Amino acid sequence: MFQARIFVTLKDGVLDPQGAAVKTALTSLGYERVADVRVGKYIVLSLGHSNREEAEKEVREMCERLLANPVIENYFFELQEVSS
Amino acid sequence: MFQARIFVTLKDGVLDPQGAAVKTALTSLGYERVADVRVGKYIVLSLGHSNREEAEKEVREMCERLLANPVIENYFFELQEVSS
Amino acid sequence: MRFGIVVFPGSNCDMDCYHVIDQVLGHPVSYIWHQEKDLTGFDCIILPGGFSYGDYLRSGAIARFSPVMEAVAEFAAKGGLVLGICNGFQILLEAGLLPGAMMRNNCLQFRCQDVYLKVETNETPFTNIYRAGEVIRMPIAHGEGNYYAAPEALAELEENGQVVFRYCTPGGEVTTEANPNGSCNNIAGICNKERNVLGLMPHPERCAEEILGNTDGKKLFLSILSWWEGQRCEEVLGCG
Amino acid sequence: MAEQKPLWKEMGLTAEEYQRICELLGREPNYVETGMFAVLWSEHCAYKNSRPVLKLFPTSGPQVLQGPGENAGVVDIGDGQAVVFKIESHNHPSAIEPYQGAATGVGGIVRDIFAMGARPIAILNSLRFGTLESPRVRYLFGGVVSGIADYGNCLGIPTVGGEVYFHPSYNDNPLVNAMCVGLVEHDQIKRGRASGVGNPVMLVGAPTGRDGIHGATFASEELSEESEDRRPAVQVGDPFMEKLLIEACLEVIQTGCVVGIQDLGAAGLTSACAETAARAGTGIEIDVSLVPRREEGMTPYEVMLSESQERMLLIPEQGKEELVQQIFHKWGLNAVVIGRVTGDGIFRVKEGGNLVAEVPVKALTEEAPVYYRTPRVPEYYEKCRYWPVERLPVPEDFNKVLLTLLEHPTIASKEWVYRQYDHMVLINTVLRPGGDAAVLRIKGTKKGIGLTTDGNSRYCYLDPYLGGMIAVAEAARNLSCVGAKPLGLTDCLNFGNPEKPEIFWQFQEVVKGMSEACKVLEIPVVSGNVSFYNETEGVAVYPTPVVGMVGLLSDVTKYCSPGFKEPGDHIVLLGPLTGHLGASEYLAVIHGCEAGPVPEIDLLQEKAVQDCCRELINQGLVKSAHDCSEGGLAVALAECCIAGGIGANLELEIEGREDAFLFGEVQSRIVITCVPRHLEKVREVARSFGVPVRLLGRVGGKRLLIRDLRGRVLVDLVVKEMEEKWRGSLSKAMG
Ligand SMILES: Nc1ncnc2c1ncn2[C@@H]1O[C@H](COP(=O)(O)OP(=O)(O)O)[C@@H](O)[C@H]1O
Ligand SMILES: [Mg+2]
Repeated sequence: MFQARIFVTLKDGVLDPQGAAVKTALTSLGYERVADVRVGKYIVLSLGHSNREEAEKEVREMCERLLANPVIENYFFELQEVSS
Repeated sequence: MFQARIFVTLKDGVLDPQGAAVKTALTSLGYERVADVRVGKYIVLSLGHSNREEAEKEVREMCERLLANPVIENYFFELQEVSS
Repeated sequence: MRFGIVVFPGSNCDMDCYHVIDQVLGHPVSYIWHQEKDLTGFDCIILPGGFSYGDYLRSGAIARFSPVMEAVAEFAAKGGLVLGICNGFQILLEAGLLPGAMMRNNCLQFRCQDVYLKVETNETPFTNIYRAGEVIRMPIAHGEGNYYAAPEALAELEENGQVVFRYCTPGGEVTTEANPNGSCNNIAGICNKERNVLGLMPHPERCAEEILGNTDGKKLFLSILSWWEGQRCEEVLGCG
Repeated sequence: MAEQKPLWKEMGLTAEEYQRICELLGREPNYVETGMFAVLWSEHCAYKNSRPVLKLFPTSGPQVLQGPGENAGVVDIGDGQAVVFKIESHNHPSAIEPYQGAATGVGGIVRDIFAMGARPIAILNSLRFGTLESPRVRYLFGGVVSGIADYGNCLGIPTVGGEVYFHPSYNDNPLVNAMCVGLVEHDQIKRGRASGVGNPVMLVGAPTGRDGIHGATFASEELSEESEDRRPAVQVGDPFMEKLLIEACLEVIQTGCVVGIQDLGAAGLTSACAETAARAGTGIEIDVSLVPRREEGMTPYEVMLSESQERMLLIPEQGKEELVQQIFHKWGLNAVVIGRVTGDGIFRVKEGGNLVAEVPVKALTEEAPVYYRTPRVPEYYEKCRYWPVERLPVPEDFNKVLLTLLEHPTIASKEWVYRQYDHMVLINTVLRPGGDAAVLRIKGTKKGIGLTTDGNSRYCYLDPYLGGMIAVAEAARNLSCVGAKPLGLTDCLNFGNPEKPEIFWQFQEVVKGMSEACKVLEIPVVSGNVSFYNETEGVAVYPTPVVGMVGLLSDVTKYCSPGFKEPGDHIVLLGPLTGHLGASEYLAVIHGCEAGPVPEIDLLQEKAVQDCCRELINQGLVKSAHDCSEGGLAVALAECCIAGGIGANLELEIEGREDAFLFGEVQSRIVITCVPRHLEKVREVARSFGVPVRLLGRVGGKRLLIRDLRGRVLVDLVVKEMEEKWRGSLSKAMG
């Protein structure tokens, strides 16, 4: 069994209004050393796979087909074996 | 300079409609070994701090005050030194 | 002319489109459940507004995998008219039937209000009875209408005259202030190269009756009918 | 060792109540049973402190098809059609988690409406917050509004109206009341009744999790430090699930096989089963092991008390189980038989083969305790009433006063709020938010309905009896201004702790005042909700009755809006042209004083003014109409100018203080306009209703110019400038 932790972020160059808003909010709370904020998605999948390669292949597929939109987003993921 | 990678997730037991919808979608796409999906937030902060402890303390504060909603969410983060 | 309105789980402007076609235009129309795979007999397919699958993850992301979408792609490839309104536009983008992607409004809030639009081209089946450059008023209601396309893609859209509607001031100026969501080049609606697929964020079905105080949207539907009449005329009589 | 609190006390029951339960059962209740009694006998479910007082409301009328007691009230609008509506509070959850609290509040009230078989066609929201200077209040306000927006928008039900007031008494305890309106054919009206012994009991919609266990008891307590620890009680809403649930339920109802249907709200399965059986006079037996779960290892107790959202209880005819399941599966939803209707009046809960609870239905419902509290007039009452407001100085610069009032969040435009709500979906919205009331057309007919919510809590604090009257009168007046005849009302009564005699007094007086107004104006109460314990650290919110009202326009094309229309139109006041200082927003904002007598209201006069206004609209004599409320005549005139984008020129005959005249909140007044040639006719109609009528001036120009009869300029402001202050205020405050 595996757990996949997937990170989906906006591509560099795509404006991130949410990140900008969070940055403004943090600055106004006095956190002035925050130079940049990017907000993305964190998706955790619990997988019933027993084979790492297979799991990896499928997670990649899921990301490309559904979980990220390649026009605006990048993704990467970490795969971890877990005991059931 | 540091980079903080913050992960905000719904507390266990709190309904995650997004996760449920994504799981249904993945299942109907044929990924039947996906047992569970949780969707959270992934926030990356670029920090101007030079001191790790200080950075850590401030990130924790930002999470509690703004970035996570303690009523329904948990958070954790990783701090990494980066060259400017 | 026969219209079909696709119903995804979470569609909510399906009934509104139905009403306009049935009661205002008086044309045959039926709902198409998202599991349907056969679109024969339809002349125009509408993907209505709403929140398909709750718009969880990204708007339109899950709906594009509905069985009906394959049929819609085929239908479009054969030249059938496809109109995506609001969530329908988002689904068309996710499905790759139109280029680009939709992001959250730059104000980070849902916006429901009237906007002014410049009809950039009347050379489409959806806009042929508007004047090119005409300024019209239409309601929007969305949280993710911030249209994005990479610079090359955007240039291509502009070059091909695929930008159909742009947010503007009541006087017709295309300004940042007139843009309710931060979309690239103030884009409110685009069509494909072949011009038979249109996606737009504003809701023409919400301004097609006198009692609602605005009929600017009715012309979009009338354009479709007039284009259809023209087509049929060509087919049947070989005229045109 | 610290003494362990007994279980029943832990769950919020009193010693006497527990005693009574033992008597009713003839034994001690077990753990699950104690929990069931605790929630059903909570204030939230049992109305134990309010029931005797609520009896004062008139609830009948020829148009009433269903009064209080069901999931929502129903009134006839002709042609075999009816409107279904109800308002409900979600104050406590919203104070803890504003976004989800408000969202689930909308979800809950919408379920009440389609539980009656009606398609929901509109949502309204009545909100009260503290002052926007506080970051916490801004967080609450922002969160509540986006929670309402996201939920309603996703459902595709337009949020067409509401109100927002800001006052320090709500700093820690905001009020979030949501109202839903549905449309139904008479023969499709459903009720929450578990009738027909042997009929299956089905649970449909979302699976059950550990959400909000004991939410009902939570809503029946004051907020304190400890409330924070109860945070896991907060539920998360899933509007997508609810949308599917609406469509599936309405589709099943269409088939005609539904005997009873009930939403699962506070106290979840326990209350849904008990209430449906009680209404039908039957019993019910369910097996918790059949309930679809979201989490593992849930105990029967947790399943029975879970307040997971987006679930309904359905009682179809025997043999129709598969039909129901087919429809629900099509929409991707669960529909599971969990039990059946019995004839023995017992609510029996099993887990597989084991009996886990067995209680007479009536013991849970009808036998719930009723408390007759004794009222006491609070000390502040006399003091505030006789406070010499007339000694306050008259300001020099009325322009400045007017601009300050227009910019005050309570009076300023609420566009920042309602532009986040989809208020047009379903394409019925003829008059959008921002007017006195929303107007919706009824497709396929000539008819329209008007919708509004109202309630001025300062009046209710200073004089609850008058305040209650005015709340009803103002709601009706708002409807009359758009041309709709009031049909019925729903109320949400938000008060502090009713065990305190002063609070109970406020409550009782408000209800008396409302009842009196309902009788005279002939508007029955058809549904409602009470929210007590709106207190923080022992301090109560202002007594806040919210009136939600529905009216009928027989010809929707005749609706009227507040904005001035054309230069040259005459501006006419229906109702008295006098001044009054007490209890006004003006005193509070400009002088920091909340005191003085509340404006008197003569209900017969009120009725005449409203009847007259509607008659004028009906005859097509009126081009605009707007009532005078917070900020008085001057603010009303400014709003008419802003809405119309045009100025006005007026000459007023003023006696006494100018400020009382310009900004005082005298009741029963409507500003209308008409073309000059209709003026005589307008006068004639007004006279025939016995309504004072006075020509104030003319529409035109770019400024609002108000002079007295001697020609002295009192107000002279450019409309654009007023508009900027008024429209920009909330966005500015919210950043
Ligand atoms: N929370 C809200 N949601 C939707 N509409 C609102 C809200 N608050 C105010 N409005 C709109 O603004 C109008 C004016 O508000 P308000 O000044 O409080 O009205 P009134 O004093 O006539 O009751 C309301 O009738 C309503 O249409
Ligand atoms: Mg009003």
